[in-house]
Amino acid sequence: MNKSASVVIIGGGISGCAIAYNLAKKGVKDVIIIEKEYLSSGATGRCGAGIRMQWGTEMNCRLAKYSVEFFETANEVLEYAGDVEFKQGGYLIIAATEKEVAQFQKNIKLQNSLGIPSRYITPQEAKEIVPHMDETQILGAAFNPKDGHLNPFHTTQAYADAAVRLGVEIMKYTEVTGIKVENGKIAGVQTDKGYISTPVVVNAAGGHAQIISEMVGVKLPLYSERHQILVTEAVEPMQGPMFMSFSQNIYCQQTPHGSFIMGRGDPTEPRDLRVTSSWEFLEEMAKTCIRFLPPLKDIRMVRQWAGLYNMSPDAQPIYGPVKDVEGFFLACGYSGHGFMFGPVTGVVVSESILGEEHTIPVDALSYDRFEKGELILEPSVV
Amino acid sequence: MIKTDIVVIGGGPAGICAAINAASSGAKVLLLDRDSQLGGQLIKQTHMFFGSQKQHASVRGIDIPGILVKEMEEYKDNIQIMLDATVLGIYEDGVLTIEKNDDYIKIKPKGIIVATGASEKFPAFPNNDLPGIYGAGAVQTLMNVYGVSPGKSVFMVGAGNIGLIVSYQLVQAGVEVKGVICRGPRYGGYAVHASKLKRIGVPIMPGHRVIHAHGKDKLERITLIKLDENKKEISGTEFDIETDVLCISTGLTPLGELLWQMGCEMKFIREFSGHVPVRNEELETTVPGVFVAGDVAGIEEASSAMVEGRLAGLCCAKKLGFTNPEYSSLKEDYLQQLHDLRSGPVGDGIRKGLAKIVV
Amino acid sequence: MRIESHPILTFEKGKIVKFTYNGKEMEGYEGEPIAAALHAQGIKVLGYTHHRNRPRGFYCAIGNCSSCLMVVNGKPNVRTCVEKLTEGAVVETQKGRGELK
Amino acid sequence: MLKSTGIPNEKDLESVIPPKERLAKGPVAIIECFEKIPCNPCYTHCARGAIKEFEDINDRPQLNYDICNGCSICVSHCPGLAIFIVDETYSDTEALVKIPYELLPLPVEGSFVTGMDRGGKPICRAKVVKVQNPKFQDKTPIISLAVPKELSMVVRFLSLEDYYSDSTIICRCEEVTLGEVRELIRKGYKTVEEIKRISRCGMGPCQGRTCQQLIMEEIAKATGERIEDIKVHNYRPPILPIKLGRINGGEKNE
Repeated sequence: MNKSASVVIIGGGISGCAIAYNLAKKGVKDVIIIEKEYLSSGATGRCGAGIRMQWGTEMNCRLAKYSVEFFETANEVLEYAGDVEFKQGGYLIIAATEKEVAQFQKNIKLQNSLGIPSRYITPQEAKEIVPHMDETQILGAAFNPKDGHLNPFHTTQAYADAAVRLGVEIMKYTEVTGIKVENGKIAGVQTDKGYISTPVVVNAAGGHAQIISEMVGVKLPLYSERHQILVTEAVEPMQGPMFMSFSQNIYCQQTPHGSFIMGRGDPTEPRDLRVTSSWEFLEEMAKTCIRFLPPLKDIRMVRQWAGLYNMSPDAQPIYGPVKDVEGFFLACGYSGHGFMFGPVTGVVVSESILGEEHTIPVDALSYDRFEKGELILEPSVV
Repeated sequence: MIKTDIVVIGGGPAGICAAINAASSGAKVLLLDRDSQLGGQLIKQTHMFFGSQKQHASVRGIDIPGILVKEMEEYKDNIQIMLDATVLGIYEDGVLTIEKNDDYIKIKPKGIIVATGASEKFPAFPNNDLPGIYGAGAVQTLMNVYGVSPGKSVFMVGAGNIGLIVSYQLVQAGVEVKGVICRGPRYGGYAVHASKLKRIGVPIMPGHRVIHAHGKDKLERITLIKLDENKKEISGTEFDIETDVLCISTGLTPLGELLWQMGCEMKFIREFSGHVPVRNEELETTVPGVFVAGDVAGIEEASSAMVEGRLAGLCCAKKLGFTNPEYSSLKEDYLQQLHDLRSGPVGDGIRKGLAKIVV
Repeated sequence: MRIESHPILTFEKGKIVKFTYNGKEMEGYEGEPIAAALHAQGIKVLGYTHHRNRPRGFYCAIGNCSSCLMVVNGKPNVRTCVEKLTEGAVVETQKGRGELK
Repeated sequence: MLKSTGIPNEKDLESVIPPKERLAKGPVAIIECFEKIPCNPCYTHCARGAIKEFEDINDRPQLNYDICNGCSICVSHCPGLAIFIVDETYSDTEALVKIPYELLPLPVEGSFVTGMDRGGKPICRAKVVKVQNPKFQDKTPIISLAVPKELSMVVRFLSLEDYYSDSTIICRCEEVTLGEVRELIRKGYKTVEEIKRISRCGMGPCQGRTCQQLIMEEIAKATGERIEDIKVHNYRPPILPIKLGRINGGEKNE
C-alpha cells in the first residue's frame, strides 16, 4: 500500500498531533502521522501532564506561556467532543535551600517581566494554599496560580480529532523502518505497512527521536532515560496546585478525577529505552511525599509506570530544520517537558516547515546551537 | 530483604502441595497467602471431593487444608509460612514486594512458584452492579466461612460444578434457591451434583439468561429470557423472578497478573477461560525458575491443582539444585495422576487446552 | 442473618464486639470482615459511587474487586470485605470518593 | 392508515422529507403534520419565514427547505409535537435528530438511550448529545440524539429503557458503561490499553480484574477478531492498592 503526502510526521504524541493540526489549519491537508502503537502511547501518555510557566530561562517562559494560554481555550478552539480536563490550580514550587530562594526570586523577576503572575510566598502563605503540607520543611515557595494540569490522553485526542477533521491521516500501529534520502533531500518514509513518498519528514518520536534521526544519518546529541511515576486511588479534592521541589526531587498533583499523580527523577538512571518499574522509586517517592505532605501516608497507590525523557544537553527542545538533510525537521529533546510545550511545538514547527516567520522566536532552539556552542541551561528541571 | 530459595505465592491446594514438595526436596521455602489461614478456596468447600485417595477423595474440602498442613509440619525446618501477606509486585531485579498487615516486606528468591488461583468473571447486564448481586465465591465465603446467610432467597446464574455445588450449599445453610440457569441447552457440571439439587426440589433451567436486574437500592427482581439451542434469545419469552440475591457463577479466569509482570509468555486459551502461561511438562514458564500450579495455570479441579503443586515444587527445587532422591519416580507418579484425572470425557477441554500451551 | 445451625459446619466465632454503623451501635464478631458483620444485620448497601451515585455492595468478598469501599475510623476507601472488625470500629457509608483528612 | 394506526406511512412522509441534496447541507425541520387542523404556531414562530404563509388556519405547513436552517424554534412550539430537526451532517456515520420530549425523568446528556420509531418500537442505541430546556420552550425540552445516519428518518422518540444494555456497568471502579466502551470501539479504539487510557476503564483500584475480559469480548464482537488475538492491557504493580505510609522509605528494618 504505497501513498504520498506533503508532510509525514513520525510520532503520535502531543507534538505530532499538534504539528499536524497546525499544518492542516494552514491548508496543508495531506499530512500523515505515523504512530508505532496508538495515540499518546509513548511519553505523552506516560507523563505527569503538569503545565507551568515558572521557568528559569526567557525562552522556556515564553513557550510555556503561549501553551498555557492555548490550553485555557483548548476544548473550544479544537472543538473537542470530550474534555481535556484542564485544571488551573497553580504550581507551588517550594524552596528548600538558600540557593533555591535566591534562584526563585531571580526567576520570578524574569517571569513577571514576561507577564507571568508568579510570586514569592512565605511558608505560612504556602500552607494556606496547600493546607496539608508540612510548612516547616520549607524556606519559602514560588507560586503561580495560572499553572496547572491536563489529561494527556484527551488533550492529544482533541488535537488528533481536529486534525483528522481537517483531512490529516493517522496511521496507528505502523512502524517506520527507514527514511529515504535522495541527493540530500527527503524522498519518502518506509513503514511496515508500505512506502510513503514525501518531501518533508518531522521527527516527533519522543524517546525514540535519536533512532529516527539516525535513519537519515543525523546524530543528535540526545539520549533517553526512564522517569517513573505513580498514581493513587481517588479521593475528594484536597490539593489545588501541583506541589513541586527541584532540590528535593518531587512533583505531586491531584487530578480533577481525584487521584494523585507523583513522580521524581533519579540521577543514577541508565541512558536507555527501558520503561519498566522499580521498587526503589516507589520507596523513595513515598518517603519524599510523606515528608512534605504527611496526610498522604493514608492514601493508597494503585499503579506505577515509567516513561522516557528525551534529554538534550541544555534541557531545552530542538525545533526546526536540519541543514544537511533538506526536508527533515526536528521536534524533540524536550527533556521532560514535551507535553506542556505541545501547543507551541505545533505552531513553531509548522511555521518552520512552511517557511513562515515564527510567532515566538525559537531560532535559538535550532539544531545548530550545539555546533555553535550557544547553550543556555535551564535550571528549573525535575 | 528476605532471601530464600523458593517463594510459593498462594496457599491454596496447589501452593501448599508445592511448598511440601519443594521443602521435602531440601529447598528453603517461603509460603505466602493473603488470607489469614491456609487452604485458599478449600476453606469454603463443604462437599466431599472427587478424584482418588491420593488427592484426598471423599474428604470434605474444608478438611483437606488440615491434612496438608499436617503433612507440611514434617518439613517445618524448611518451610516458613507468611499469612495475611499480599504480593504487590515482582520487579525487574526479581524482588517481590509484599504487604503483611502493617508491614512492607521485600523478598528475593531464587525460584518462584505462582499458585495465585483465579478470580470470578463479571457478566454484563443492566443493573449488574446492584447490591445483592454477588459472585459465587463471595456467597460461599459469607455463609461457609463467616456463617452469614447471603439473603432470603437466591437465584443462581451458572450451572457448572460451582453453580450446582453452591446452590446445594445454600440449601444446606437454610436459604431458598429459586432456580439455577445456564445459557447452554445442558448444565455443565457433574450429573450427580444436578441430581442432588433436583431431589431437593431446586429447579435447574438450562437455556436461560438474565437480561436485567431491578431494584432501587438493592436487588429485588430479575428478568430472564429463554434461549434457543444456539444460545440466541427468543423474544417474547421474558419473565420476572423475585429474589434478593443473584449469585453469579459464570466461570473463573486465571489470576496471572504476576506472571505478566515477570514477562512470562501468556496465551489466551478458551478451555482455561483466560490467559495462561506457556510452560513445559514440569510446569516451568518461559521465564527460567518461574513455575506455576493450580488454577492460574488453567481452571481445573482442586485434585489436579494439588498434583500440579507437587510436580511444580519437585521440579522447581530440582532446577535450583535440590534433587529429591525419588525425583524420577515421584515425577512419573504425578504425571500419571494428572493424566488419569484428565483422561475421561470431562477432561476433554482440559486436554485440548493443554495441547495448545504445554511446550 | 446469622446461620444458626448447619449440617456440616460449626462456626468458631470470635468474641462479640460493639461497633457503630453510621452512628448506630451494632454488634458483630471480632475478626470477621466488616462487610460480613453488616450483612448479618441485613445491611447490603455499603456505599454510593462518585459519578452516577450507584449503590454499592460487595461482589467478590476476597479483596479483588474493590466494590465494598467504606469509611472506617475516618479513613476512606477501606475494603470492608477483608477488613477485620475490631472493638469500637466506626463504620460509615462512603459517598463518592471519600475524604482524606 | 394514519387515521387508523396513528403512524404515518411512507407515502405521507414522502411529502415532508427534503431531497438528499438539502439534507447534505445541514439541519432542517421535518414537519410530520398530515391532517388539516386549525393550528398555525409553526408558521407564526418561524423567525426566518421558512414556512409558507397560512391562507387558511387549516392549511398544512409547507416548509421552504432552502430558507429553513434547522434552528428548532418551531419544535417546542408545535402543540402536536410533530416537528423534528434532522442534521445528517453531524458526523460521517451519524445523524442528529432533535425530538420534543415531555416526560420525566429527562435523559442525561452524554448517556445512551434507546431510539424508538414512530410506532414505539426500539430501533437502535442512541447517544443523548444535548438536552435543551430553556424557559422559552415552556416545558417542552428538546433532546438531540445521535443515531446511525440510515435511521435519521426512522427514529422519532426515545426510551430510557436500556434495550441495548448501554447503561450496564462494565467497570465497577470507574463506573464506565458498556455504551461508552462500545462508542470508543466504534471510534476506532481497538485495544484494551487504548480504551483504558481514554476512559479510565480498568484504572481503578481493582486494576481491571473485573472488566478486562468484558472489554475484550466487546472488541471481539465489534471487530470480528478472535478473543485469543486481542492484546491485554499492561499489568503494573501493585496488584492491590497499598498505602504510601506502609511503603514509606522501604522496609522498617532497612
